[in-house]
Amino acid sequence: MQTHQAKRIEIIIEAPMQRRLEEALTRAGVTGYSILPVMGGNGRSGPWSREGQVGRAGGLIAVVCIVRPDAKDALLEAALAVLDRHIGVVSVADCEVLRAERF
Amino acid sequence: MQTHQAKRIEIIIEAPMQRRLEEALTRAGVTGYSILPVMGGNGRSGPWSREGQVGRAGGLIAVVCIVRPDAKDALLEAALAVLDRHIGVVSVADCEVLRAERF
Amino acid sequence: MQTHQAKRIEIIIEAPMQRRLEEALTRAGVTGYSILPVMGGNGRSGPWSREGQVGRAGGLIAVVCIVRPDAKDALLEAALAVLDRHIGVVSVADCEVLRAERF
Amino acid sequence: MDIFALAGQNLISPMVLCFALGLGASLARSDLSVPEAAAKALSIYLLFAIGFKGGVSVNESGLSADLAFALLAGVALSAAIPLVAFAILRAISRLDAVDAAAVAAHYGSISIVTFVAASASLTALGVTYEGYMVAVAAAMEAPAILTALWLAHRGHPASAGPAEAGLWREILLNGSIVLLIGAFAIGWITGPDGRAEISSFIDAPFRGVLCLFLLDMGLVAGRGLSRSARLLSPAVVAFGVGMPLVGAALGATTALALGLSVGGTAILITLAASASYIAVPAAMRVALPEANPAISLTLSLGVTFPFNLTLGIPLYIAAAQRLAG
Amino acid sequence: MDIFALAGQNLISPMVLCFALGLGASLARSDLSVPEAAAKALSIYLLFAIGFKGGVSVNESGLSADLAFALLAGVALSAAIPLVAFAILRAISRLDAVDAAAVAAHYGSISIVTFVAASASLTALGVTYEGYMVAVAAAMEAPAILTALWLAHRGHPASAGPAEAGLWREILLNGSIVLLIGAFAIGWITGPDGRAEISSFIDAPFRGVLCLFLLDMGLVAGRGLSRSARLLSPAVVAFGVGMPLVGAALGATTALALGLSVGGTAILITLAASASYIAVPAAMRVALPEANPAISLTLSLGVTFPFNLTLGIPLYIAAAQRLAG
Amino acid sequence: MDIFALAGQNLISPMVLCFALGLGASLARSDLSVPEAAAKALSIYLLFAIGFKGGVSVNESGLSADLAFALLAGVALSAAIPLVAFAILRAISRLDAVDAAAVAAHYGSISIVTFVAASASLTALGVTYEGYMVAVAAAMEAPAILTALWLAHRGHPASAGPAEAGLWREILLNGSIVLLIGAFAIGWITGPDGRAEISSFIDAPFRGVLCLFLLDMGLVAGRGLSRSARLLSPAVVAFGVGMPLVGAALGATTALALGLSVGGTAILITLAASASYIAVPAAMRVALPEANPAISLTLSLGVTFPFNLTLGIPLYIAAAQRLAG
Ligand SMILES: Nc1ncnc2c1ncn2[C@@H]1O[C@H](COP(=O)(O)O)[C@@H](O)[C@H]1O
Ligand SMILES: Nc1ncnc2c1ncn2[C@@H]1O[C@H](COP(=O)(O)O)[C@@H](O)[C@H]1O
Ligand SMILES: Nc1ncnc2c1ncn2[C@@H]1O[C@H](COP(=O)(O)O)[C@@H](O)[C@H]1O
Ligand code: NA
Ligand code: NA
Ligand code: NA
Repeated sequence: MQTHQAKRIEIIIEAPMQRRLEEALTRAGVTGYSILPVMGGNGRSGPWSREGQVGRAGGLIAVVCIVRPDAKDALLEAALAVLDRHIGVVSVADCEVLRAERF
Repeated sequence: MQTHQAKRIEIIIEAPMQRRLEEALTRAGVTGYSILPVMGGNGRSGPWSREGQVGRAGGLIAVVCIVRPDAKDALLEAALAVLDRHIGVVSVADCEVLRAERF
Repeated sequence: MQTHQAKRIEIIIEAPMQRRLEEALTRAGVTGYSILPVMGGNGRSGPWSREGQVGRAGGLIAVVCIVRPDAKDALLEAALAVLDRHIGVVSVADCEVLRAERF
Repeated sequence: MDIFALAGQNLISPMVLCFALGLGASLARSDLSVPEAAAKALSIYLLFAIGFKGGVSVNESGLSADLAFALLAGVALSAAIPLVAFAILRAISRLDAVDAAAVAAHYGSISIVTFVAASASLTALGVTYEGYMVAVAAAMEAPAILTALWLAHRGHPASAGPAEAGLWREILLNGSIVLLIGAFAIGWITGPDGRAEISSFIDAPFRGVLCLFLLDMGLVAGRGLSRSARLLSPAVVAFGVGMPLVGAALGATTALALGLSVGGTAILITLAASASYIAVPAAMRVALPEANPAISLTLSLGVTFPFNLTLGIPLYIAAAQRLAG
Repeated sequence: MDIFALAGQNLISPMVLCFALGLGASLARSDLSVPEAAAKALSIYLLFAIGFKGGVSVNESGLSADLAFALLAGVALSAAIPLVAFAILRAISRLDAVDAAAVAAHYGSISIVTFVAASASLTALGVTYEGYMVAVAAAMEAPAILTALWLAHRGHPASAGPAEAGLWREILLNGSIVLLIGAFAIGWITGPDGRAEISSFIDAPFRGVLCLFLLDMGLVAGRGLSRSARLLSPAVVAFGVGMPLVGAALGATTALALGLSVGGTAILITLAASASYIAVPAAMRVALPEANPAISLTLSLGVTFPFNLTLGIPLYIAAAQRLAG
Repeated sequence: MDIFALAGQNLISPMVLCFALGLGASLARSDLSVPEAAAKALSIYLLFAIGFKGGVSVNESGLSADLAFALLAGVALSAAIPLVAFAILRAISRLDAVDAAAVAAHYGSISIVTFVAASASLTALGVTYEGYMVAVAAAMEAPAILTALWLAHRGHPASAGPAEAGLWREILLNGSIVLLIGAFAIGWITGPDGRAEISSFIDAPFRGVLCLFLLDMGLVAGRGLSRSARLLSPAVVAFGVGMPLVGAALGATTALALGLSVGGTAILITLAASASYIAVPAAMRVALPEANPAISLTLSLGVTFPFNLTLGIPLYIAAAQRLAG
């Protein structure tokens, strides 16, 4: 099975910042990402949950981005500029991908 | 803490292909996987979101599979056969698991 | 881009055990985690799906925890104590994080 | 109306047909499905409406010692039925002590939708029942769990350790009990005025909402059956049909002793005959994880619930008319 | 009422305005949105209600050979329209065979919401239609897919391999067909009694629910347009407005041949003129993944649906009144 | 009716009791919960219904310059209240400038559910209000945010940089404003005919839906309180009860100046007294991330909202009857 080195970047960020992050990623030349819902969590600012919530504040989303290793830094810089003063967690892990022509 | 080497395989695939992927994984002898919802994303075919959608087309799911290293190739082949002409991203990362007897 | 070593721990556990896991993580000194919904899956106990379900039984959640490497063991022990006789999968992967002061 | 007419008419009611549609659709592997959030919303509506109406009717009829006796009797029934169920299962099936205890817990506890369906059938027949039966239903949810844990621990000491405090809070304050009792209290406090205020929400669409919920239950039951029917031996399936009748007999005896009305008798029989599929499964996952959840759930939702919905309820109403009429 | 009055009145009906609100909100990039689960719940409600009412009306009017003829005619229409649509698209646009086939499948199949909106307009005018048109609608969902796969395979052999068995089960048992036909059967079996039982659920709030659903459709259509309008060439957009009229003409001819009532004629014209945006897109993703889904969906939901909702339906009703009146 | 009777009756209304049930359930740590999608659907329903009804009533009464004056006055109120709130908070509490500004934004803006609850109380009393108050409510959502950002920037320059263009679009086109204004416009355009068409959807179940939504708000408020009550000093809690009264006084003065009816006066007082818990929190997360969201939200939803729901609204209605009666 032919695989290629890549990076899996996971950005957990406040839902109200979603549009800004998406715009920043696009500007940074990221070709693809997927957004997963987060239903709750805990951190220094205390526990939270989406149950019964109507507004977007008080919720996070998880943005997963698989990129070529050389695209990593541009992406992280873009993400960091959006996160800035905001709550959020960014992690980067090595991975391998199939069908590398899609990245 | 006793841990064992394993592979974490993440398959992001179109929702209408879910049944076919599940069947293929089962045929390939995969003993367990979990399916996470994806609420939106962006790629070469443009941005999308599940909001307000009624049909399954126009949505992706994320299938997470933790397997023993030696089961990796069979799984990837099965996944690739289903993905084939379809949209989707497959990534493989090293991980360690507790309770290896469960895999 | 300045990054730091960390561990990404993913605990897939039965939804009715959520509260107990959260309490155990907090007791173990974990400073942050996020909970993602899982919509279905398959394992030795057969396939399942959340569709149309009213009760919490018969559903899993995925708890993602990014921790400093030295916090890993305490977390895993806490998780294992809760998992014990229960269904669930724990995986640990290496990752790097930005903004390490937040962990 | 005689029992066959009642049963026949019941079989072609929109409620039963909606359940059948869901069941058929998922057995045929259609992708028809009700979103989880919508199913939960429907169940919140049904719990709220049935609880509220019960409270209003207690407000109207006034309260007496009857309520206290009925509550006690309900608790006793719920705690006792698992003993019978466990004994039967161990005698006729090969389930081990833990699985048998888990199944027994489901049958001692109750199914609110079965209650709601019986209530709808009674309303259609113009039969009323004691409003406090809603409170009795809530009181019957939990005791069976206690008995079952004791049974499992007896049979297999390692399996059910000392129940932690958190478990009891969780069981007693589970969402459906709290909503049912809370809505009952609100109905009781606000009375007919309150009902008039929200009647076009809780009365008018009630049966239609129930139909959609039964459609969803059919879908879930069918999915369970096609995945897990092979786990159910013939003896276990026989239990799924016979146990409701045993429960019904115990319920009928209790109702007679309490001197309930025809409607109240039918409801208590139905409660005793019904098997939980929401509260108990969650409690079992926490307290008795060794039990295979697919067995009890498939039995409760895939065998006993359809039996009660189609044949059981008309039978229980007919029996109540004989016994208390 | 003449057609201009009808169209004018339609344009300022709550239904159309709700769609316009959704469309405007998403084109202006408001974050207004209906949760996915709520949108699905609304669509389940609409399918159930429209299917059920159709069944009840068949129960009342009795069944004749007409149903069989109408079903056959619907199947034939659905299978034939993609041929016309494909030919037109290949002649006037630059879409390749695969994309053209995918678009053609959408136009041969039907949109249930367009049906529901036409039905609501007819009801408001006091015009009834044959209850079995619901079954005809269900029958028209799938045949177009078959034709389109054949077209794609002819034009581009590699693209659409031999359709696997699973695909057919999936298409024929897709949720909306099963629910529509199932609710139709339930309405048929339970008849006016069943309707009386759940009328305050399926009749009273029907139009309001439709309004909210149209709001959601407007939001989704607007999002599609702002993301993918650039994919639609002027020729393709012209197709999106012209093809409904072609379909309508074919539908009208068929309705005349069948001898349908004014209402039935209006419904069949509407079905033929409408384009799928739920069932067909999912089938195309599985069977024709090379087709760009954004083209067919944006065209169907962003161009043809609003056209039908605003101008088409009044036009089709007026035509039916002329032809069958 | 005198104010004590009004308040007493209000306390035992299904609405208030439902909120209390939710609050009690989550303080007792029950797992009762309303799914997020269902809560959003309920709120869409309420916004649509209240907006639509307001529009219909403007259609009936005709439009005058009053609307423009009321809109301007609403904008001014919303922009001015944060100044007062900020000054009070800085004087009596230890909140820093950023947190105080964030809290002030919530109190300058409005809570639609409080508006809806006041409207339901007025309807129950047979008091009508100017339909355009719905538009005034929408107009009052955003200005407070502007003032608060200016206050924060003054107090702590680094915190609130120059607001980007995107932020303003986001605030002005946020879902609840768009839906409220859109439904208002639809009601205005379609008038009593439109209302007749969908009345059994937007009128009949209105209060019941409101009850379920309040149940959910109670659950969310209780969860917030049990997690974050420790963040609220006694001074801050006092602000949560006192500030609505200050806002109410400002609202009452403005209403007198505008010459509103009794109902309109009660509504404007309520709007001024209410604190946002949906639109403003999201805007604050984007524009003022240094502010602790738990403080403003717990105060707004856990202290001020229950105060307004239980005691505030009857008080505001009584005051309106005195002032404008
Ligand atoms: N170490 C972590 N791993 C995963 N998620 C985290 C972590 N830290 C914080 N989060 C998420 O981010 C939210 C806010 O974190 P905090 O800023 O620490 O309050 C938490 O509620 C979690 O959902
Ligand atoms: N590199 C990526 N990382 C994560 N998700 C991706 C990536 N590329 C594509 N996707 C997901 O797959 C969908 C389709 O991708 P594409 O085929 O590039 O249009 C996108 O909308 C994303 O949800
Ligand atoms: N290897 C795995 N990778 C991901 N999820 C798993 C795995 N094994 C089990 N699961 C999840 O855990 C559930 C129960 O597993 P089991 O105990 O094997 O029946 C499955 O239905 C999956 O959702
Ligand atoms: Na029982
Ligand atoms: Na068509
Ligand atoms: Na205010």
